[in-house]
Amino acid sequence: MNIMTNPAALDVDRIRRDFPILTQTVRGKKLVFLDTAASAQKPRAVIDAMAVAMQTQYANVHRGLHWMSERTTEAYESTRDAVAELMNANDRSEVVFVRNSTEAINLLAHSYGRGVLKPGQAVLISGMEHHSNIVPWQLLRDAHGIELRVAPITDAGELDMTAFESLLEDGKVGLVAITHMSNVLGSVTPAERIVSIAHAYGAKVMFDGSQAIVHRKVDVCALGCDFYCWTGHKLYGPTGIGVLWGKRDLLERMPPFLGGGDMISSVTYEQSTWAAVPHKFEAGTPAILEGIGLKAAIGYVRAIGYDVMEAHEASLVEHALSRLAGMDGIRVLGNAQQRGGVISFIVDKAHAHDVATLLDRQGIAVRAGHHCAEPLMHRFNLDSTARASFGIYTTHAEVDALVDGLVRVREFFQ
Amino acid sequence: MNIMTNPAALDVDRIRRDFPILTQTVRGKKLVFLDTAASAQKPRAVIDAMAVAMQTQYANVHRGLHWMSERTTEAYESTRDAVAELMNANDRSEVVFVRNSTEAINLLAHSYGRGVLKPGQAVLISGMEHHSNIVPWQLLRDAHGIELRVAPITDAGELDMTAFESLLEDGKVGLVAITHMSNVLGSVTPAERIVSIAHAYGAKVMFDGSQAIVHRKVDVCALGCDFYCWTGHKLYGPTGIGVLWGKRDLLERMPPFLGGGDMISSVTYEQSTWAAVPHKFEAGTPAILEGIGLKAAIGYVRAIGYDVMEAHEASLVEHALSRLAGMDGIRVLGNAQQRGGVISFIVDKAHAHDVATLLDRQGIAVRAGHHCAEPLMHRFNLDSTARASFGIYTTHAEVDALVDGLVRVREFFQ
Amino acid sequence: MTQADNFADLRDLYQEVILDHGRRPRHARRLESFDRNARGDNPMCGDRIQIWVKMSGEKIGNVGFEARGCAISVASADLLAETVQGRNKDDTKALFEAFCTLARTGTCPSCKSELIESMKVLAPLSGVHEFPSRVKCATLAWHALIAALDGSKEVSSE
Amino acid sequence: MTQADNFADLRDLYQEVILDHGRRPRHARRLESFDRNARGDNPMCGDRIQIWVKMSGEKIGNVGFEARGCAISVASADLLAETVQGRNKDDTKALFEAFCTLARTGTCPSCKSELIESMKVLAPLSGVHEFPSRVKCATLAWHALIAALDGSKEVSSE
Ligand SMILES: Cc1ncc(COP(=O)(O)O)c(C=O)c1O
Ligand SMILES: Cc1ncc(COP(=O)(O)O)c(C=O)c1O
Repeated sequence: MNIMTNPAALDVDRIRRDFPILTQTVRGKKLVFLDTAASAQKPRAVIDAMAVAMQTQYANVHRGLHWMSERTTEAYESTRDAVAELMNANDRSEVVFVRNSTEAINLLAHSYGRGVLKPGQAVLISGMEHHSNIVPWQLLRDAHGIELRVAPITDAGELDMTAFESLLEDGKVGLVAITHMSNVLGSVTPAERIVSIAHAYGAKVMFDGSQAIVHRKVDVCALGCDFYCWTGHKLYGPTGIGVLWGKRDLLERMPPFLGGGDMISSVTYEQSTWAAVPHKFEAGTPAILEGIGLKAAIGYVRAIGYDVMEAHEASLVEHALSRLAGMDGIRVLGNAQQRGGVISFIVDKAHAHDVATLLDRQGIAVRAGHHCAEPLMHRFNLDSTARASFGIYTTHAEVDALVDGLVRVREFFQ
Repeated sequence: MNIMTNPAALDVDRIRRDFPILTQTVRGKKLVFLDTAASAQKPRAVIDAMAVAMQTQYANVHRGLHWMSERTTEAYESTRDAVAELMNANDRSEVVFVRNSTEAINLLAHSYGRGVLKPGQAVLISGMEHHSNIVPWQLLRDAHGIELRVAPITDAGELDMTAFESLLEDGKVGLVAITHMSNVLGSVTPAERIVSIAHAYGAKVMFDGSQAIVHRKVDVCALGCDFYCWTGHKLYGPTGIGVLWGKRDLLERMPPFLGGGDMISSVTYEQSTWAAVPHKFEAGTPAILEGIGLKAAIGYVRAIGYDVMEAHEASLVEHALSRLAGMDGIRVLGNAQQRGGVISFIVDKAHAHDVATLLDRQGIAVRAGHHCAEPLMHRFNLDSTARASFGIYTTHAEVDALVDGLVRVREFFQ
Repeated sequence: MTQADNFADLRDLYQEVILDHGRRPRHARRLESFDRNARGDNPMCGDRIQIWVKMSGEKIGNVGFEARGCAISVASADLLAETVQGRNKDDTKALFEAFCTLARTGTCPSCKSELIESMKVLAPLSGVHEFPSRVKCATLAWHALIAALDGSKEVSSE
Repeated sequence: MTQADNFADLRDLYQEVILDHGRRPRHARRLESFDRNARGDNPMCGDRIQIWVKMSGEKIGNVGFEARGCAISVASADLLAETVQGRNKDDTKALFEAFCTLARTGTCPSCKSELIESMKVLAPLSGVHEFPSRVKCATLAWHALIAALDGSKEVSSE
């Protein structure tokens, strides 16, 4: 099913009807939800899939020989196929389910970092990472003697490719772990170039696609990367489930991370052996209901189509940037060539928290703070920004509401 | 609300109406779900709580300054209070949310095991642990030089307390990690005695309460233990959320496990500092919807009351054991004095898998296999058993259906 | 339930021939002399099989096995032993593929004609396709056999 | 929206006195000479405050602060400086408790009578109780002050 024929013309009204929460009011005002980058709202398809599973078809998976367990296993495991298809992975066994992007990166830092990288090697991140793609590598550095390098970004909020390459030149970098799209600046990084440069210097590449996969078609074969992670709740799916995709041979070389049920082949007290990938990395009862919900989310997104979503967001971003540019005392952070539906800004004389609260008072939900990216804030000599972020249900009228709200904030703080 | 006044007389019919799935048919037969120990079915209260959150009140938690985020944070964080109350914890900050018991134990093995225990110390488990409480300690042993000791169990399926104590005598055991109720034998371990002996030898105690908390009131203050973990999906809650409770001073001494958003106090490339407990251990976007569902599950269970649930299950177990005892060619594994609603058995001339399949053909869901407890199987010279397990919605008639089903299995395999 | 119970509802999976081979396998023995052997494990349920193969030239001469597992896995190993004798490696792999299709789907529409006779012998196992978790029981021995022919020592069916 | 807009809907939290103290804090300076100091961090939002206290005997003589944060946190720090002068440690703690109650609930019904005057000064901040995530902004300076009086150097409000 393809809802639209003209990719530029997403029928937003129709989409909005799929999201029951959007009819809510907040503090007596119509909800204008511009915090989708933090977590997206859920379409009825996702809500129903989870509820129906609990109502009609649920049991623990993988080990049951009975009907309920077999059917639930099929439903849960079919999400793996849906993810593999979504990302154009070669093999469903390359899809590891985790709780969220944060766990995916920690898994990698533990298993690849401690199990494959050797002390003296380095991990290279960028200057616009989310804490989730900084702290696990710091913990690795401190525990395992892996150097942590940071590729700087330009004032425009783009990766400095010359500096990036020079940090790879000594051949010590074993892994590049870098965002595919900044959750603060909206900048989309040049993924293919990053991969080809990194590979030329012998480094593997992991992308943090937490934001990117919400806005762009991700094709891991075309990107040529080695690992790619994302988090279900930002792609209109439930909380509690995320994805680490990895090339099969790499996953096979990695030791397990968490131990327990489902990830073993055999257990004796002396020694245990591990299940094949991906199960080796999935210890314990998985997020079954969340897997079922995630499949519905993927189906929903694919039915709309990435081309349509991307065009819709591009037009929202263009509209927002041009309206904000016309405003006195508002400064947008970064102006990358390639960007998705996330805009950070600061307001003269008004702290970001006050901006967010005053907007909230008008029913407009934006985020304010360091957005789990303190080092990036420091890079711009800031402590915090306000951030508006868009989803498939965001309208141009909501962007206008934001601008109107900001006019009032400016006036309020003179 | 207390539904019953007479604890022995749970109104099962009324309870069953709360679980929509129980009206399903399987292979044309009425569903008889006796696999609750693997994962419990979900009452409407849980299904609705999650759906309503997604429909009316959802956003990412902890960082939002807007209404939706604040209300969702309140809802999610109030689950921590509900858990603290359920377990009689001193302080809500002692409740750490994890994905499941497996992650709880891995967290402990990483953070307490690598961060507090010293090479040369030992961890003591029992001979009836789930793989989730074996493998993480093996990984710790192999990576960190911690000895792994196993306290044997008796033929009756009880912990051998003499042997247990003697394994503590040299004072090397830093942590006892032991089940509070076996998922295979149903045996409930003597938790208070375990704690007092272990503490006398200077060892801390963690209970794996994955099964116990479904069947018994757990009071961590009364038990006197140091850590206690369980998993939401077995307590009629959603998948994707579990609990590690720990004494505050111990949690504070432990280094973080996963790094990322939400668990930090401040981040610079050189050094990051950690949030206070419990957030130090909760990296990334948590299982928000699952937390909301878990609170509903806790509310549901408490409204019925543990005394009522325990009495109901005791009467089911008594009925089942006495009927099975009357059957030729059926042997029940273990006969602990203290036991919950889990019964493992083997059938003469019929492999457990065949038993499960033949029962399934009659609509009866039991589990068959090693139940993630291979070493325990070996202890009894078995590879697998069939297992029937009971919940609040299980009826005496379902136990009879199981017995009738087994009569047919016996005949079928002569 | 009574003796008159004809178990019709249970027979879709457990046909008489399976019960018979499961109970009294003809080939359940370690071969004294053999050319190939392998072990197969199904970690999810604990089933385990060891298989020994005596070649006669390029062809399979004789097969023996020891199995720890359910009626399906034992019967399947036994029927395997009956159907692979006299086949070379390629023939055996073709039969293996056909059998896997049968076990997964209940039929094997595109079976090569030279397999038809053997497939008739294996047909009683087709009922497993309705029980996805039991498909591995039926195919474990086959995986072990192929591993033995390929010179691997162990195989894990997951 | 127009100049005529009277912002009534926004004034429940940002009363004029808060905007004024937020914009032009009277006590926002590092004290040259001081007896106690501490730093307060709100890691969730990045707010940070440093506070210096000059004692006069057992009582607070003078308070200065440097804040990086929102209007609420700056105004709150400034109003703190105005209300704690002349109080000893116990009095200050009592006022702190009363203020926390006010910030969390919007009122402080059981306030001791000797606090009433100070609480009137602090009352404009009572609106934060409707914005739970902003309560910490209002209390951060107070946590830092108490830490300073107790001799701790750092406090993190979470
Ligand atoms: C005793 C026991 N421990 C641990 C677990 C693991 O629970 P989970 O799979 O939810 O992590 C289970 C259930 O599978 C169990 O019964
Ligand atoms: C770029 C980026 N990376 C990582 C994350 C972490 O995602 P999660 O909190 O779901 O683990 C986020 C979102 O918070 C993000 O935007």
